[in-house]
Amino acid sequence: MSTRRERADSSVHGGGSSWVAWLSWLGVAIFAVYVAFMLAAPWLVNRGTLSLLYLVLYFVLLAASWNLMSGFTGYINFAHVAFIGVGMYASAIAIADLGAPWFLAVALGGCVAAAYAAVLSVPLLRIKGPYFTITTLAVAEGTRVIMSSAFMEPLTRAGSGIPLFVQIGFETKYFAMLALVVAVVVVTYVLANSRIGLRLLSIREDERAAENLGVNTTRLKIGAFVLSAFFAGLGGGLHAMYLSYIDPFNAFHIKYTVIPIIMTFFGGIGTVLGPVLGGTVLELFNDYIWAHVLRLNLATFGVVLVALILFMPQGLLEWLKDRGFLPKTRRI
Amino acid sequence: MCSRKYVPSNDTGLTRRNFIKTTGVVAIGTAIAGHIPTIFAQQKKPLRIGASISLTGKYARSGEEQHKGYMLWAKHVNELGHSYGKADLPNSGEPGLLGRPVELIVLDDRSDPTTGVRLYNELIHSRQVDLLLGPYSSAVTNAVAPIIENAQIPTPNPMASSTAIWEGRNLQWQVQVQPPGSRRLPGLTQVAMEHGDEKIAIIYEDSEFPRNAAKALRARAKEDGLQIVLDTAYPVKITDWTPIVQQVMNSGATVLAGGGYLPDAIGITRATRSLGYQPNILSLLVGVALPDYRDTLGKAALTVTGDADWTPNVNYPGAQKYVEAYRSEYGGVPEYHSAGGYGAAQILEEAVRRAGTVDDFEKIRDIMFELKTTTVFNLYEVAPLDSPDSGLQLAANRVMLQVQEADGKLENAVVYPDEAANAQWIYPFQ
Amino acid sequence: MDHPLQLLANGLVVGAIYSLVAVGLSLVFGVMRVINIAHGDFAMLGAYVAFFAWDWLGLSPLVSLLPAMAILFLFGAGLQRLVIERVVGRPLLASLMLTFGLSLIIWNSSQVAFTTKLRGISYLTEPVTFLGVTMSQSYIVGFVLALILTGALFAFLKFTAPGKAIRATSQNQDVALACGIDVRRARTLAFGIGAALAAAAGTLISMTGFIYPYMGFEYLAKTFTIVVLGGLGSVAGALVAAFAYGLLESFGTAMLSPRIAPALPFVLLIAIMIFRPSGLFGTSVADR
Amino acid sequence: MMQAPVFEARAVTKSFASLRAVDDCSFAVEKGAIVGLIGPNGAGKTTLFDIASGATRLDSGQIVFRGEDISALKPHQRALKGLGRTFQLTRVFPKMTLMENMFVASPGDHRLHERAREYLELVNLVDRRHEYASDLSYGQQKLLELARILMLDPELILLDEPAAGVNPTLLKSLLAFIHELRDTWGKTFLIIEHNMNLVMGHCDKVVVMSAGSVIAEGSGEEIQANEEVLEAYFGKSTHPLGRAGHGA
Repeated sequence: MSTRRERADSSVHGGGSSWVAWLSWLGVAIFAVYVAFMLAAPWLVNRGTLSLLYLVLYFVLLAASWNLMSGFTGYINFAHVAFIGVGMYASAIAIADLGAPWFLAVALGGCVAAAYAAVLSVPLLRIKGPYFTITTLAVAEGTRVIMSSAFMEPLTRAGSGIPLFVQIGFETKYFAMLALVVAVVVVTYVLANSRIGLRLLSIREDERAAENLGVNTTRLKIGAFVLSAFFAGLGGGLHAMYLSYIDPFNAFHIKYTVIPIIMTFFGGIGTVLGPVLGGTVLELFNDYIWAHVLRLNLATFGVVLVALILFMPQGLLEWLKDRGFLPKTRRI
Repeated sequence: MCSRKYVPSNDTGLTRRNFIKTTGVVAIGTAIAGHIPTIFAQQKKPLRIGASISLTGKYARSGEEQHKGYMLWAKHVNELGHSYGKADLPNSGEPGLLGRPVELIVLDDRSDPTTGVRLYNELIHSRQVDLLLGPYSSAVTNAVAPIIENAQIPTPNPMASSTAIWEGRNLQWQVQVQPPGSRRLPGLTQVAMEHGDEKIAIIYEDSEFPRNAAKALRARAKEDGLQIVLDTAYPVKITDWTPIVQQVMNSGATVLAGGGYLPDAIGITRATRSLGYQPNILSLLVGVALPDYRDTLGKAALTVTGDADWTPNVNYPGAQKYVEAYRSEYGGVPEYHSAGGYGAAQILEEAVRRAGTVDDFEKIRDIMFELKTTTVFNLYEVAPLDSPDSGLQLAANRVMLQVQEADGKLENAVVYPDEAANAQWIYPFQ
Repeated sequence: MDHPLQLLANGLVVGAIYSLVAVGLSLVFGVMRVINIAHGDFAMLGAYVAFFAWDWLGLSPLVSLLPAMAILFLFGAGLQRLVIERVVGRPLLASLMLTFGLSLIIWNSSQVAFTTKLRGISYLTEPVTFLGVTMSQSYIVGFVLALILTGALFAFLKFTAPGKAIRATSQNQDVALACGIDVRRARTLAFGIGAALAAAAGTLISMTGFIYPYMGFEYLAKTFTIVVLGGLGSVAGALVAAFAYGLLESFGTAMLSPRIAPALPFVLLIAIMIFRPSGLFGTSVADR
Repeated sequence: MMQAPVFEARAVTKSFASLRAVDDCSFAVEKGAIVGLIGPNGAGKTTLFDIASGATRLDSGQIVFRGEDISALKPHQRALKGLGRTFQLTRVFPKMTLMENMFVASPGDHRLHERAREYLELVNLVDRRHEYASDLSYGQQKLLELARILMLDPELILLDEPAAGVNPTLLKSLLAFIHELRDTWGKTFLIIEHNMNLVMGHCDKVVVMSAGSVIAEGSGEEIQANEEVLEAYFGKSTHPLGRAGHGA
């Protein structure tokens, strides 16, 4: 037993009792099964269902990338759609104007979004609490306005939008999205189990105390923000090809900030698998209700959301952990 | 390029059903909007026609009307064997389309292109509908165009006026039913010139369709020798038009044209009235044709002009019966989105009947592209398949309306072109 | 720049309507530390009350303003008691998500109940000219009413016992509790007042613009910017920022371009955030 | 054994709006000493701590640590230089385990786990190392804070009211711990405290602040005999802030 205990201690997350250290591989196993299913899906389901699974993956990616910043540091970022949209634009422009191959365009989307986040982090990360949240909301709106302003028109074509006909198969887009999801979850997992991850969490817990313990909070926050934006930009860049038409109104629509946040909230903020679980369950549910509640589908979603906040405030994963169905570990 | 490896023609059996069982949430629903009268015998397999329409969100108002058009068409086909004005088509005697009852499968895309793409994939591959009708709005139509191209299903698009969807793209499976955005506000510059106006201001919402309209308007203004003293887009989602109309007023323009959708038309009219601005012509896109415009503004709407794809007093075959049917089904006077929906479905109906089959998509498609006809909505003729702009609408036209007072009631009078006009263009704007 | 007085008047009128929405949002945040995403929907509901009073009963919106406010007061207070009270003290995100859910329920149901038809009240539309400034009577009446209502709010907060209770709760809940103030009641009251003011804004919008079920969201984005500019929780700050926003739109459109003016408030916001991270009038909630 | 000062406040001044919270304040803390910082409420003690740890910028003056002016450094830089602090109300990371709390503080990976356990053992919390910090009692959280600071291997530890809210038994072990750290590890302490018995009984030197200024400095006996201090505490002073409070 004692050797097990040592092993539990030797990881930075501190584990818990011995069986927990063993069980914490459960998360890895669950995710492996999830990915295996998604990999096999194109041979199991038809294209219509596959397009649903694609959207599930897209929302999981958005939720998980949001979680990288906000889940760890507690800075509730409402500008996520700005990075998604900027990624979409960078990728669409690269394809439409420069004739870039699709994977380079996607990579460019990620990089431009990351660079934009780096620039924004200078004024934004000085602000805390509700101010940060609302200011980021304004930043997202401002990004939309600026992208459609006269200055940017030569590049973005403003309200005319950018039509795209990308000649890659739907399965390619699907597998690329799956690859991005795996990448962001692995990054989250590594982070959650590293000292850097602990320090990010300490910002969420108590930023001033963290500073006084030698944690360079500014650098960490910028890092997390840029990383989060990078994945959002990659996702947006790839999704541009799914949409085949990009315009500012839809590229910067606030629901692409709010829905991923709700998904993360539902699964469990600051957890590894929370965004995966929340994104998957809620998108499937979402898909179910437009088919069954034609006109009141959004209200139905609202009712579920309200019930969730009132009765499961910590999210599904923490709820399961509290009831002993899952070990209390940061690996899940 | 797009692999069709997984397109379901024969993988629909156990695997799919198993998946649905395991996830437990995937929607395989019942039909939502089909009206299948009992006159059909049980053995006739319904003809399932799918569409996603914006029933919530930004475009809900117009999407809802389009939906009504679709539903009314399905009802008439099921009851009469043909829609209004199409009684002379082959097989019109028996109820349904080619004897099969029509079942509409309409889903809500929430005015969101992402959802629209998902829904067309769902309709085509999971629900395996027999035929498709287009969504609402240029944005969603643009996003779903590649899906429909890949699936190779002939689809008429009722409410996408953007020409960019078709121009230079050589689409093979989709046709435009609505008059293109480039032919907006007909007669405006001509009337202005005849009355000696010199200065025109063009303001428009910064999105695809109004930009398209403004571009064409700009060209015509130049052609007719008008001086454009203000030419600017304004962002979407604004709630107050006063500052922009103030700009127009300061520019000294005697003609104000542009806008965007219904909210823009109401907002610009309100601002114009509030500032006491008196141009000679106030001409706005989309909104003026809709009853909401007059209901909201009351007398402030008087003598404002605007264009319409369609008006309730047109004399296309079946149009008046359609207006009556709409009135008894939903109450009120239909507006062009519903007529557009009805008309687009009529194109599909006619192509299918002439093809005599619902299974040979290429035959239906070829007929749809070659067809020259008139629906309750408008004239129909599109650029041929081998043209770079294939599917672009060529024949449909617009009329100019003016809000006028008759017997103490506000009405839309048709004032241009002369052959369609039922009233004089009141000049100047009062 | 032509007609500076006219631009000033345009900006002030719009600013006055924004202020009615923003002041309530800021008040609610101050008292409860809740950012209410459904706040714009209160304006929408108020607008529909006024509209139906006009359409069915022929009531002038100036008359139906009071019942609209009363109904939304009760609605808001009830919602606060039943649902929102339960997330007070929880992390910001909980209340954001909760009120977002409420917003979805309210506007989607409204869409089904009221249909998607755009509506508006055509009332006092004749323009009048004064000092070279031309404006519809409805705009002027709206401006004056907005001023009266915000004035009344300030007087209420300053001079009445419940108003003082709200201010005390806003400044320091623990001290307020220690002073024997019924903090829960203060919160309910503040929320109801916020909803009533939003309803008033909605009524005015039904006269000067147009209304539809989704409208709340369009106004909310602006209101958020205003509330942060003024300093979260600061009622006076929200008022000043609302007028600043209106003027920025009016003058920005005239002096720069309609394509640039909408970006100005955001630029201003970022600038202020760099130099005064808690907004113009904000006290230090930044550390919370 | 008093040595060269490890910490010095030199003419530190800080104003909030019109209030001079800290006014030309100077004193030194010698290496290996336990120094008490006392004064009525509002005297500027916690503000001085905030200035020393970098949470608040000073208007003028200098903070010197180990002979170096650190006034311009950020809080985390000061912490890494060996200046640790605790807070008046504990600031543990509630939803992190004790071990995780410890790990945040350490600048390097050297003997991470051993050291964390060692320090938790010192404060008798090692058995609870996998529990969330929020499960600890308030007094235990104070001990955790102190143990956590040690991960930085600090030269100087600023303690803000370590005794407040701590029960007598825990307080005893806390004090014993402080002495042990000083005696065997050579740590230096600067302690804000209202408990006069604690200050007089355990501090080598006492610094008295009133209205933002240092009004007295010396051993416990000297301070107790100081007229000005009595005035400041018992309100005979004409200074408006002097009436603000009194002692423990």
